[in-house]
Amino acid sequence: MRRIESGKVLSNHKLAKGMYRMDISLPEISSEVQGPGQFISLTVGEGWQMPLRRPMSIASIENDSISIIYKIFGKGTVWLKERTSGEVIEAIGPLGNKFSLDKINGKEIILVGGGVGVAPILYLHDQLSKDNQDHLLIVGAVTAAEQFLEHSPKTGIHLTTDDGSVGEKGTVMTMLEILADKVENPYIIACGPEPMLAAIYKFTTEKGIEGQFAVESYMACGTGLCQGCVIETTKNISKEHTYHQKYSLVCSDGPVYDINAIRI
Amino acid sequence: MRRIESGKVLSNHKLAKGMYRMDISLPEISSEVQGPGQFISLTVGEGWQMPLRRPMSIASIENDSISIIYKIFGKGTVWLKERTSGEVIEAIGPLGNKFSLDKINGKEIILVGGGVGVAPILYLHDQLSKDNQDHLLIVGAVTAAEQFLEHSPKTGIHLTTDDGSVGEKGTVMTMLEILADKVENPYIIACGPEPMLAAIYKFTTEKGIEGQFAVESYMACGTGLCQGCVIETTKNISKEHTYHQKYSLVCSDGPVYDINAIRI
Amino acid sequence: MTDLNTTIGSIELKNPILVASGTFGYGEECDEFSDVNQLGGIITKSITLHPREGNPPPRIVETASGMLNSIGLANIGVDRYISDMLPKYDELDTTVIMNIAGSSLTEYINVLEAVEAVPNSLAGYEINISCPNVGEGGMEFGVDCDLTSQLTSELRQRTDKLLVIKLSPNVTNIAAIAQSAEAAGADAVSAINTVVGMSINPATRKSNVYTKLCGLSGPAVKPVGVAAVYKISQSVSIPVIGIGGITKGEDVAEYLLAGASAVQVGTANFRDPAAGLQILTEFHDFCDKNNISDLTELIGRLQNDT
Amino acid sequence: MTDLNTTIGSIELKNPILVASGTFGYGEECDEFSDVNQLGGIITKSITLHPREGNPPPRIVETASGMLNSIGLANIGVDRYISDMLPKYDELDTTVIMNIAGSSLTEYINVLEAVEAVPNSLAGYEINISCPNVGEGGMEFGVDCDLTSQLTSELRQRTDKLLVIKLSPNVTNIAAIAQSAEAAGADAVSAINTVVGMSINPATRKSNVYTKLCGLSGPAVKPVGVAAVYKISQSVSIPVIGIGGITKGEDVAEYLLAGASAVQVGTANFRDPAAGLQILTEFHDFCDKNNISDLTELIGRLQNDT
Ligand SMILES: Cc1cc2nc3c(=O)[nH]c(=O)nc-3n(C[C@H](O)[C@H](O)[C@H](O)COP(=O)(O)OP(=O)(O)OC[C@H]3O[C@@H](n4cnc5c(N)ncnc54)[C@H](O)[C@@H]3O)c2cc1C
Ligand SMILES: Cc1cc2nc3c(=O)[nH]c(=O)nc-3n(C[C@H](O)[C@H](O)[C@H](O)COP(=O)(O)OP(=O)(O)OC[C@H]3O[C@@H](n4cnc5c(N)ncnc54)[C@H](O)[C@@H]3O)c2cc1C
Ligand SMILES: Cc1cc2nc3c(=O)[nH]c(=O)nc-3n(C[C@H](O)[C@H](O)[C@H](O)COP(=O)(O)O)c2cc1C
Ligand SMILES: Cc1cc2nc3c(=O)[nH]c(=O)nc-3n(C[C@H](O)[C@H](O)[C@H](O)COP(=O)(O)O)c2cc1C
Ligand code: FES
Ligand code: FES
Repeated sequence: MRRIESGKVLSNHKLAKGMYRMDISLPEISSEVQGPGQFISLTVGEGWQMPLRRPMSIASIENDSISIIYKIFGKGTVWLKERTSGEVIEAIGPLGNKFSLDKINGKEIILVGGGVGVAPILYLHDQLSKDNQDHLLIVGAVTAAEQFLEHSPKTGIHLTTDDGSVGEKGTVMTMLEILADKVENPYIIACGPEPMLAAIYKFTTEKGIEGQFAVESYMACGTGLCQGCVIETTKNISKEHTYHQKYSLVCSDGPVYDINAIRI
Repeated sequence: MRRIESGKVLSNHKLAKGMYRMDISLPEISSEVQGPGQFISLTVGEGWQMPLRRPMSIASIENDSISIIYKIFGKGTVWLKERTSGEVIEAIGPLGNKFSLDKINGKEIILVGGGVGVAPILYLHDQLSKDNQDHLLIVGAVTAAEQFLEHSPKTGIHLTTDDGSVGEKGTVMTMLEILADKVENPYIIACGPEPMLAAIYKFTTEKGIEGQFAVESYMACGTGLCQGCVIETTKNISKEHTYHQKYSLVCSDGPVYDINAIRI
Repeated sequence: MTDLNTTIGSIELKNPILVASGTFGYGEECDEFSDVNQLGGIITKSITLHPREGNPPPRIVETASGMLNSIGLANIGVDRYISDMLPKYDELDTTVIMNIAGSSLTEYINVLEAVEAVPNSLAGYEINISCPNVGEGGMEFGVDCDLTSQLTSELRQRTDKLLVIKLSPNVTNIAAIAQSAEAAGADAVSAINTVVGMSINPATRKSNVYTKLCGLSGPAVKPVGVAAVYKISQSVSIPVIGIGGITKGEDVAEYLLAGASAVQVGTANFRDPAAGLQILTEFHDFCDKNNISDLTELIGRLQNDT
Repeated sequence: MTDLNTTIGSIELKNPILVASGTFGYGEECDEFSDVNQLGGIITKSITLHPREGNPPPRIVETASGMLNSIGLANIGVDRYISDMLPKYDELDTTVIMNIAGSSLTEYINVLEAVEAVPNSLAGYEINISCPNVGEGGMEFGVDCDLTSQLTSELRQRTDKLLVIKLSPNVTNIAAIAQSAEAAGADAVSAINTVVGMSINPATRKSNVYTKLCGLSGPAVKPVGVAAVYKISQSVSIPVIGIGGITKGEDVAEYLLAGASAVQVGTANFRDPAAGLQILTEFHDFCDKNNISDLTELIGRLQNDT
């Protein structure tokens, strides 16, 4: 069940260039979380200067708190950055669906995260690791300053940077093409900026590889009320909240979709 | 000359119930201040949620800093209350005119401050005290919790409270009528809420007593641009900035007026 | 304790706070957050004759204290509304008003007739003649007195239920349109729908919303809504329902003083799906604090001596 | 370095940022804060035939991201404008445009003729047909195509200087009014003036502004201004000057992309009398960062593939 909850900021610190992590105490919401892919949405700013909440993927859950990893983008994320421990933030969640692992059928999972798309991917990575489920993780960024994980190909963690300053030089695509070739039966789960998803989309479609995307979309409500957050679908995926043939509500039926169910 | 200046909050603390004092380091503006009655105007809030600055009388000047005394009234003053030392606030000033002491001609000055109207009155009180100029001070409030001075009739400081919890029981009018009767040639300088000024207005008009008011009015600019802050005048006071017969700009020609020059 | 009852035509609302069309779905999407039965009423999402996919994304963007939207009347169409939604409304203990949109006179009539033909517990209809998002002409009714009059009287002939005409602020004279609706038999008018607006991303040089022109709502437009209600209520004697930028209890009082008999909460539901109830509580407190015994002491009671 | 020159009719502005009428006085009130000569231009406060006291207070109130005003065209009248102000403008090194308001066709004509009769350095006139605050009829011109056309052509016959018609957003079809102005010989149109709004203090039950109905401005109305400029620029070929809620350099780019050839900064001057220059600096940075060599690369260059 979704809830609205005011939670104390437990910590809020810089992870990498322009990237921050905030832990918020949200016992009610966290007790309802079903898994990686789901998100919460935060009220930002004073009064109604910024009327819309900011959706943020759940990056991890620990005890009663939820962590998000966010990138400074505009006014709202600047405001988030300025919060200090002890301040109270208003959240709604858990929203949306989760990655569905039962579709994987023994294939080898490659997780791909780019930019702030790492948040739900890291949550999934942690979960898979806990379940001792083998998987590979690719995390891309422009330069070393934006990476906060350790490049560790031995344990399956592959960083890429456009300038080669850490990990492999290139984009996540460079690495993905290599790894997808290496493994028998790859299954790709990705989240990141649109150009990255578009490239993966093209790649998987051409190779006939299956997978799932967690996508982003501009949201007014996050709760199915506004019909604002639609993404175009390739087939009538007729999910619970979608009465459309052509569009799906990312906030309620997404943000996780089979790669071939949506148009990027 | 008026200036725009960003200044550090040096301190911000509660003086009494609902009343706060903030000291802001404003070397440029403070070097231009001409005297009590003048005010500064502060940007409040993030972004443009609250587009208009908040005018605040100068309550004192020390070294390079300006103090204001403010009452929690609405969103803007709540925001001010939440500022902590070290934060930067944007001010414009000094604005408006000052009390003109050369009109007093040896009469006995009675200062009257009600509510936040104490700010410019305290500044004037301090100045007169430094100049060893005799004067009486009446400060009114509803109850003791709202007073932050010490009742000290011997040194000419008379507090009043509606409930008698400190100083004289009654309004400033109770005290003013007594004191104005006692002194030979009273001259009244007052600042406070409209009902208080209206009562003083009636009293002084009936008794033929002269004096000055510092008034408040809703301001968009504080700098003479908007024509928003007018007060009705009784005669064409034709000040520098006033091209009207009927109205005067409180921000530029005021906020200090001879009692009989305006309609309250 | 203030009696919060208010009357719109023949309908008694238990309190003056409704949720606005298009901002609360079909009334069931968010029932874990609040008990809709405590609301004065629900106006359901605009329904057209056929299901509509709505406009391509992006459909929304935030602006200073407001938002722009161009949903394009995405809805399930009247058949599914009748089969899937109407039965659910029988269970509710609050006033449900169906909002109807159309791109022609016939479409409005067909939708209304389809619903009139089945037994249901709707209190009535709000007619959206003011949606600025539909190219085909939804807009035209709302800006023209004659069309408004014609549409209103055609619908009036076909229903005895509450008939509310929802007005557009994007006109020279909103009071004249309200008068046309009144003369043609409307029980009430509601105002405002969204204000035409637009937003461009200077970096990408693209419109932030697919249709370019779209509708502004939220606190930014509250003064526009209050002015519209004031002007309308000075010109008609049917009740006015105030809409636009309501986020707190005092906003309800502001609209009532301007002349509204009830209000609708829109954009605020997006931040908090329980906003209506929160606002109701605040409004109740306001009334108690101001010793208001019933709402006639507020409605239209703006003081004239400013 | 971007060339910021822009042309309105026969007038070259050194940059597209002007200050809006009624928000920068007569241009001299705040000269200690900024050098007005760096601005693209100044539009002076609306001038009427006779001096006007303006409306009783309260005249202004803050709203969410905006403000309402009803100054009531307080001004010194054309005679003192000619004697006291015009000589000062000779000294300035920026474009000065006089804004004229009136309550009748004759009044506009008389004001313009009085100024035309004396040598002066004005670049031209902006005609305020859109002030919502004056009861006597200032509003009527702005909402009617025929009156706009008549007023424009009467004034056109009497001046060779720049003639800009300033449009009201409070109309059903702002593009049609712009077309009337264009057909009657206007060199340019500017939009928007303030949006009709109202605000009530629920505690006192009084209007927060004396005249009740008043004009909304500031960031809250930026989407309304951008939409107006877009609609107008799609319908006329004379230049459009964009106004409404501009507070930063990117806002200027947004208006230009929507079709404006220049912009005016209004409410922002009240928070910071040097806002125009600040916005100019930011806009210059934006242009440099986006490798814009001159403004034709921005004006009307909204991308159509959203
Ligand atoms: C399901 C979902 C999960 C997300 N998870 C994360 C995350 O884990 N970490 C993170 O940093 N970001 C995440 N985002 C994107 C994040 O919501 C935006 O970056 C953020 O809202 C930008 O706000 P702003 O005020 O800083 O930017 P502004 O540009 O000032 O925001 C203005 C408006 O645009 C919206 N907006 C801007 N960018 C986006 C975007 N990419 N997607 C959706 N709306 C946007 C904002 O919500 C806001 O309404 C997620 C988005 C969605 C939809
Ligand atoms: C020359 C002058 C000097 C002042 N000096 C002081 C002072 O020393 N201490 C103090 O506490 N207050 C002073 N005030 C009043 C103070 O400016 C307001 O109390 C304050 O602006 C309220 O802001 P808010 O956001 O808390 O209230 P809100 O009601 O949220 O403010 C909304 C708007 O109303 C305006 N406003 C509200 N009350 C007043 C008022 N009484 N006068 C003018 N504008 C008002 C605000 O400026 C703002 O634009 C002075 C006002 C003026 C004109
Ligand atoms: C996302 C969104 C969708 C809307 N859809 C409809 C609709 O389908 N029918 C309608 O009559 N009004 C619709 N409206 C207008 C609202 O009902 C309301 O009139 C307007 O938003 C002003 O109120 P607010 O400021 O409280 O949001 C919609 C508004 C928004 C923001
Ligand atoms: C206090 C105030 C006074 C104004 N006076 C005039 C005026 O005299 N003549 C005029 O044409 N417009 C006047 N306007 C309208 C502005 O010029 C401008 O069109 C409007 O405020 C929108 O721009 P903004 O949002 O940047 O303020 C006034 C606006 C304000 C806020
Ligand atoms: S964000 Fe409102 S329906 Fe999805
Ligand atoms: S506050 Fe603008 S002129 Fe005085």
